[in-house]
Amino acid sequence: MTTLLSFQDLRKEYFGVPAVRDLTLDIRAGDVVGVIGENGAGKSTLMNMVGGVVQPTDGEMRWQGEPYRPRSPGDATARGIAFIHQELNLFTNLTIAENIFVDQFPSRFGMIDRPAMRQRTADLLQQLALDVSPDTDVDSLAPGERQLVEIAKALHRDAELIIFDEPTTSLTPRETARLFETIERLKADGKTILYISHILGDVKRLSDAIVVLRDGELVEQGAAADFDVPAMITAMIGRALGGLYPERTSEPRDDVLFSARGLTQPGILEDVSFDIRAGEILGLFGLMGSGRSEMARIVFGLDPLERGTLALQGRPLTGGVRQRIASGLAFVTEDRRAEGLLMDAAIADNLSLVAIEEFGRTPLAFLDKTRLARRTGQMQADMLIKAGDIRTQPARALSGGNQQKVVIGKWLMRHPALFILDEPTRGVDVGAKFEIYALADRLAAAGSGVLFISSELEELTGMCDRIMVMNRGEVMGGFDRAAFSDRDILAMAFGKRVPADEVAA
Amino acid sequence: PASAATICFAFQDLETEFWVAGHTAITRTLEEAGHTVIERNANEDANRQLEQVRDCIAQGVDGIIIIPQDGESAVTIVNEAQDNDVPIAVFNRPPSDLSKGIVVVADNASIASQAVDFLAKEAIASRDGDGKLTPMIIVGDLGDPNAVGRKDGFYAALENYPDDFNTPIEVASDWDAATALANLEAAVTANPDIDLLFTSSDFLFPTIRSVFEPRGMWAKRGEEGHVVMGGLDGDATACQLLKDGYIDSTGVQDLYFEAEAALSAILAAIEAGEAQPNEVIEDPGFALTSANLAEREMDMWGCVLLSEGFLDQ
Amino acid sequence: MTDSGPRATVSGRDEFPAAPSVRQRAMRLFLSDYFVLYLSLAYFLVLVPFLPTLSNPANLANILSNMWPLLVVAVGQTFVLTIAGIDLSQGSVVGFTSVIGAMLLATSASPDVLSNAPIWGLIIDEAGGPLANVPGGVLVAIVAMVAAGAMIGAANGLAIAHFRMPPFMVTLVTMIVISAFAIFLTQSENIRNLPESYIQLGKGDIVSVYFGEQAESRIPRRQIHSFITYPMLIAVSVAILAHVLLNSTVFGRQVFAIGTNRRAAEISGIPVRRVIVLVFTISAICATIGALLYSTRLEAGRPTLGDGNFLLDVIGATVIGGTSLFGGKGKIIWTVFGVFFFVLLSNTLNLMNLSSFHIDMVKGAVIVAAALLDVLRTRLIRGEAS
Amino acid sequence: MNGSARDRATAVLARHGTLLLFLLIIFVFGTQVPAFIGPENLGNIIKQASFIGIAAVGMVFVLLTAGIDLSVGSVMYLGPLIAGFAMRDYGVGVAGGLVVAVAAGAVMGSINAFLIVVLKVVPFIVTLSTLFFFRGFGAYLTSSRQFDFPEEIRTFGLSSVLGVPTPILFFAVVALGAHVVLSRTAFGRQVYAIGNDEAAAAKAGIRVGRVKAGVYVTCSSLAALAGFVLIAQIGRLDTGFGEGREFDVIAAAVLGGASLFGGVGTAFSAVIGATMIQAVKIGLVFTGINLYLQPMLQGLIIFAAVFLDSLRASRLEMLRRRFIRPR
Ligand SMILES: Nc1ncnc2c1ncn2[C@@H]1O[C@H](COP(=O)(O)OP(=O)(O)OP(=O)(O)O)[C@@H](O)[C@H]1O
Ligand SMILES: Nc1ncnc2c1ncn2[C@@H]1O[C@H](COP(=O)(O)OP(=O)(O)OP(=O)(O)O)[C@@H](O)[C@H]1O
Ligand SMILES: [Mg+2]
Ligand SMILES: [Mg+2]
Repeated sequence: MTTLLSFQDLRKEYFGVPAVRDLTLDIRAGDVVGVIGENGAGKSTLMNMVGGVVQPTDGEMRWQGEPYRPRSPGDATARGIAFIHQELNLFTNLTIAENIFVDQFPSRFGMIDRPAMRQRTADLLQQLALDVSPDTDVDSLAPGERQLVEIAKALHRDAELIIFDEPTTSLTPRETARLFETIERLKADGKTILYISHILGDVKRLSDAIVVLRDGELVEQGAAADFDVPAMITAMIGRALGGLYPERTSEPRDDVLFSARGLTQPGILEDVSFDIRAGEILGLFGLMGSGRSEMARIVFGLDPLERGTLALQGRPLTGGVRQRIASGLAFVTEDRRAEGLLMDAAIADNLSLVAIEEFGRTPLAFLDKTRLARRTGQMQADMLIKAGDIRTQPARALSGGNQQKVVIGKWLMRHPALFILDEPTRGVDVGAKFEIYALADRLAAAGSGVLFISSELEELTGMCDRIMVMNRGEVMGGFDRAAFSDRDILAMAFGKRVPADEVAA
Repeated sequence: PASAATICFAFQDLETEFWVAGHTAITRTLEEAGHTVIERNANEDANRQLEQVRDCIAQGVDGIIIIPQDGESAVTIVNEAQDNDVPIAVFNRPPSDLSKGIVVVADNASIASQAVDFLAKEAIASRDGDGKLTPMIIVGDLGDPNAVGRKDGFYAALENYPDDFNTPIEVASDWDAATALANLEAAVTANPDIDLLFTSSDFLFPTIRSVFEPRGMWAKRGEEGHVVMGGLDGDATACQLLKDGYIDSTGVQDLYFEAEAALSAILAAIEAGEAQPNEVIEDPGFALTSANLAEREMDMWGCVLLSEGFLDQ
Repeated sequence: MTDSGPRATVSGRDEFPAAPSVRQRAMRLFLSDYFVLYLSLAYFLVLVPFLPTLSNPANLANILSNMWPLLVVAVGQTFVLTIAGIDLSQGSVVGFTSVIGAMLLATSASPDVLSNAPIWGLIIDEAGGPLANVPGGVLVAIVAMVAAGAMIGAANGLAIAHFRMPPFMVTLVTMIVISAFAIFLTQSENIRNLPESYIQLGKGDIVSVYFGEQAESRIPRRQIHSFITYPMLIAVSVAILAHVLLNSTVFGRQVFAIGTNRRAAEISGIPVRRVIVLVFTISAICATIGALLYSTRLEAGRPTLGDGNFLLDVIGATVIGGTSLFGGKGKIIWTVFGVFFFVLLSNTLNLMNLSSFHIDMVKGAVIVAAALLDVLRTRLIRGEAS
Repeated sequence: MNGSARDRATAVLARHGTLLLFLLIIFVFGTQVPAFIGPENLGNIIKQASFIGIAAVGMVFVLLTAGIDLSVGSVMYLGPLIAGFAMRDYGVGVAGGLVVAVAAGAVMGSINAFLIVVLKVVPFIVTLSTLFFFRGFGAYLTSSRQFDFPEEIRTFGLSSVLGVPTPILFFAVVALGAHVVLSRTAFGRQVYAIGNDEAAAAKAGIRVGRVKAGVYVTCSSLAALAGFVLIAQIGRLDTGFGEGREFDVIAAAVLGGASLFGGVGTAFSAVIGATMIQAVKIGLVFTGINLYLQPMLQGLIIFAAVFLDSLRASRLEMLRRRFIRPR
């Protein structure tokens, strides 16, 4: 087979710090190439250079043998390269069809040819089994659906090379399966695919070849058949990882830390009750859109609650977000970019955001800047946040995993009693995942409670003391650690009720 | 003059014919006499004017002529100049304290009332039937004391005929043609039967014409539909309209007299080395009307400009 | 963020293997926070040979004295822009509070002028305002002005924070209503006859200098130059206070957080509404202090004080200093320099003796030129970095 | 099902709140002075709204990209002025004058666009400086004197076609044209995309610079057109014409629902906003309320509109939420 794309000593530096170092690599036409590496290894940066989003500092790329120097994403598109970015790149004020055609509308007499556009979009959506009208505003789509629109956009281009940068982070299992079928089909059509993911099992399953990056360098490459997951991990982090999950170091205590009773919000939640004990990690599983995040937001005081009561450490939880934070609640949202971080502010400012009032006696008092610097520096060390100077580097310039660590870190500054983690490991590398798990364990050991929301059943069974399952806004039941069974849990998530006596207290 | 002087000319604005004509008269006269003129336009901002006068003083000018934004800031500015031993003359808008500086006064209210008085008489004379007449006034920017003075003059004149006029209809213009157009059109739609119109400034006559013409209200004296109409300023357009018979009177400040008086007084003071000259020069003003047009035409600056071909540009 | 700035090529770097330290230092100057200050100074130095008056002490004193009131108002605007708001009502607050102060303090008033005004007989009459000759009256009046200003600001903030109304519209309405109300209160008139102690706040010298011969028996007033004045003290204190508030307090951090991402700030427990209300209140209070300085130096309470292009000067000076209209980026020193630039610009335009038919063109061109240099600087920073 | 009936009522209110308020305003003034709702006056309202309205349509383009154009007031002055010179000195006639005005506007827009897109100066500063520059250029051309147009321009300005006054006609054509451009052309949709996320637009391969340039050219062209159409009714251009209008124009667009932060708004936002403000102003003239009180009332009514709109927005947000189970 011929080489479609090759890199020769390709290098990219940000502020003098290399993100990709002198990388030399050939991509063969027709392959599915899995690209893996820790957070910040340079995967997205490499792809951004291919996609014309950033320009290399040095070195060169060749496309079908010709020198290739894209100055803009348009150049890449023109050559037949499609790019599904890690962070979604959709325009929420436009419709699905418009998003797909946004750089090149079909036109008739200068007007957009809407019927043609609609027809083509409907076809694409059907291929992806996304059952919505092409005229739906992207604004009203769920995250998973948005991801599929991005993919539809790439399909539409009929590109030679399609780059998927972590496409499955917000897909349901069914949507994921659909995506994999699509990739198989593209491959059968002779397309070349670069597939980046932290879900190593997926990478192994899909790829013909695997490329491993570490600190911007190519550390290993080879046929997918030559890799198994532990080998991939070793290549990525430079050492073997003892296991995917840390040992739990403590048992839940007997005292109930948090209790929810009869939470009801018409159209969203129906009679949801559960307890979390001190030192307990309670997993919350459900399919996308089952209402897990909605419940978390209600508990945190972000959304209204019509009926039901909440209590933390025996005291009722009332009031708004501020009051709940003061009572000991913490909430890592699933939408890092829009709700978790001040993207353009320095990392240290993000870290100190929640606890900022502790650094001045009153709002108008002087900030204790030395203590602030010490505490944020300490937090960077504790959380192993890979960054330059945290006082100047903006959160935007961090890799996804490190951004997530910043979000968690800012809450830790206040020693919360109940920690709600909504999809905390989404887009996070294995090493960092391990750290987040270990952190959940440490919190529990220290007597806090953790509500761990995830769509990855594996991590819940790996880490939790108990798993509760939601479906369509209701709690369907729960499982104690001893009774964990993937099959039963999934069945429940799809709506099978379990007799009440089997549900753990 | 024996020696050439540097004169700072600080005016508040250049937006209507009146101010442009005054500006031209003063700068040209000074330059022709060999003096240096330093111009400052405050764009209707009293604070900026104060800053500009201070800058002039710092520059070391020999004398200052200002057209102040209003009477109150004029007092402050006059003091500022006199404290720094620079002679100053105030042109056209009187300071609220007349005791300091060379002051050329024109009384907006009284000139307006002269012009409106003529209009009132005309309207009463041409009244058919004996119902009360409806007067209308286009008011200027309420933040501008000149506008308020003219409005006061209008009311003062009508007070003399309590039995002949209804409560006047006020139309806001903000000294802006587009606003005046919209508001006047609405006001005329709401009150189609007006008998007398007074505009606080002549520059609005073209706007009035646009509203009146389609309604058949733009007619010459004696023709069907003529509305008794007048304004204030005495500009070239008003002169033309007066001659053509579309309007009946306009209040006139004797611009050239004022400029002449201010100039000669300030130059005399500089010559004499007087740093704090104080003098009040009154411009009585008058109303140029259809009745006295023939004899007083050339006392009105607008007619002089008109005869020089101003409107042909 | 896309990396669109020009990158220094490798060969380009090699041409200056060890850049001379002078050049580096010049570069650092050019790239620092003080850029607009350097820009203004450079502008000053370029013009001095052509406009000798520019550097004369009287003119320098003028430049300074023109800076203070504008600075105070712009400091308030800086807070608002930093939370991604905008305050169009500052000008009307200036006019309104200047009337409040004057009607309380005037030592006498003329019925010819004010008898039509609704405040006549109610608050002010021939004998002046209620605080006319009361000891400590000036202080009470200032408190009243600040209270009035603060109320307007808080009302803006409440509407914006609690009902999520757009700041542009809310403050535009406030501008229309408050300025109309001020004009209504005096029926377009200005209130004069302010007490001397009040006027001192806007004009009074503390230290003056004289550069002439020592032997002169009578020193002409125009050769005595104000050096340290009350407005300077007031404005500098306000600026320092604001700087500390924005940079070194919890409140300041909260302001930046809201301006960067309101949603994330809310979820992180920042009291977003309270901070927004406070910020608009601060803005209005700054406008009130501006009113104090402006109206005392004009020696009258004027309902139209902050009219016209005033607002453009305030926002323009703040933005040219470097504060972003989109929030999250603002510094008080930037504003100080921005205001200095604007005042210097207007002063030099005065001294150039341009005809009034040319002045606006030159003004527009200079503003664009300054902004262009700023863009160049930003590009260089990026170039240096990559 | 009492709840859902109420929900439906709020839904209607939420979706059409601005329009309902508008009708309410008309109704209230109408009961005060019946002539207010006469066809002549309703026509006048739209005719007078066309001035700010046409420029506001252009402003919507700019606001959609999260830009701002403060120079419109000066463009309203300079555009017609240049057209006036062309008409007087080169005898290009009214139609020619109209073309010249719009072309002059386009040139001014290109100057803004060049500074913003190529030299990358922020729109606020660029248009602040061109605000001074364009007006200054006009003052230079005229020495601050008023400019009298040839007589025939008024025949055009006061004319009507099939009983519809020409200004309304222009307003309608501009609004419809802008609506078509914004909703049916690639350019229009890309304007929305840029306002939503400029960085993403660049990544998606949109030629961001070109689109933004187009937006500023459109805005200035329409501002010049607005000025020309108004001046055509008066026949004379005063030096202060258009001064301070930038705020009116932006306010009209924002009141109609355009956001200063980009991505939100339609051509009809400008129409509704401009007409509503004009209706209030004229209503106050009709009721003959004391001139000192008029601006205050006007402000309060606009406040009410903005307030209702914010309630509407939050209601809409509630209604737009997806529910995961039947209620
Ligand atoms: N715009 C930027 N400015 C500065 N540094 C950046 C920028 N973008 C990325 N980096 C840095 O480059 C390095 C590589 O980042 P990149 O996003 O390529 O990692 P990644 O492999 O995609 O990680 P992840 O799996 O978390 O997405 C990181 O250290 C990151 O901090
Ligand atoms: N796949 C989907 N289909 C339909 N609606 C969805 C889907 N995903 C999310 N939503 C909707 O989007 C919003 C966010 O969903 P929410 O986060 O509450 O669900 P979740 O159970 O937490 O799932 P997720 O894993 O997406 O967070 C809700 O209004 C939900 O109804
Ligand atoms: Mg990445
Ligand atoms: Mg969720």
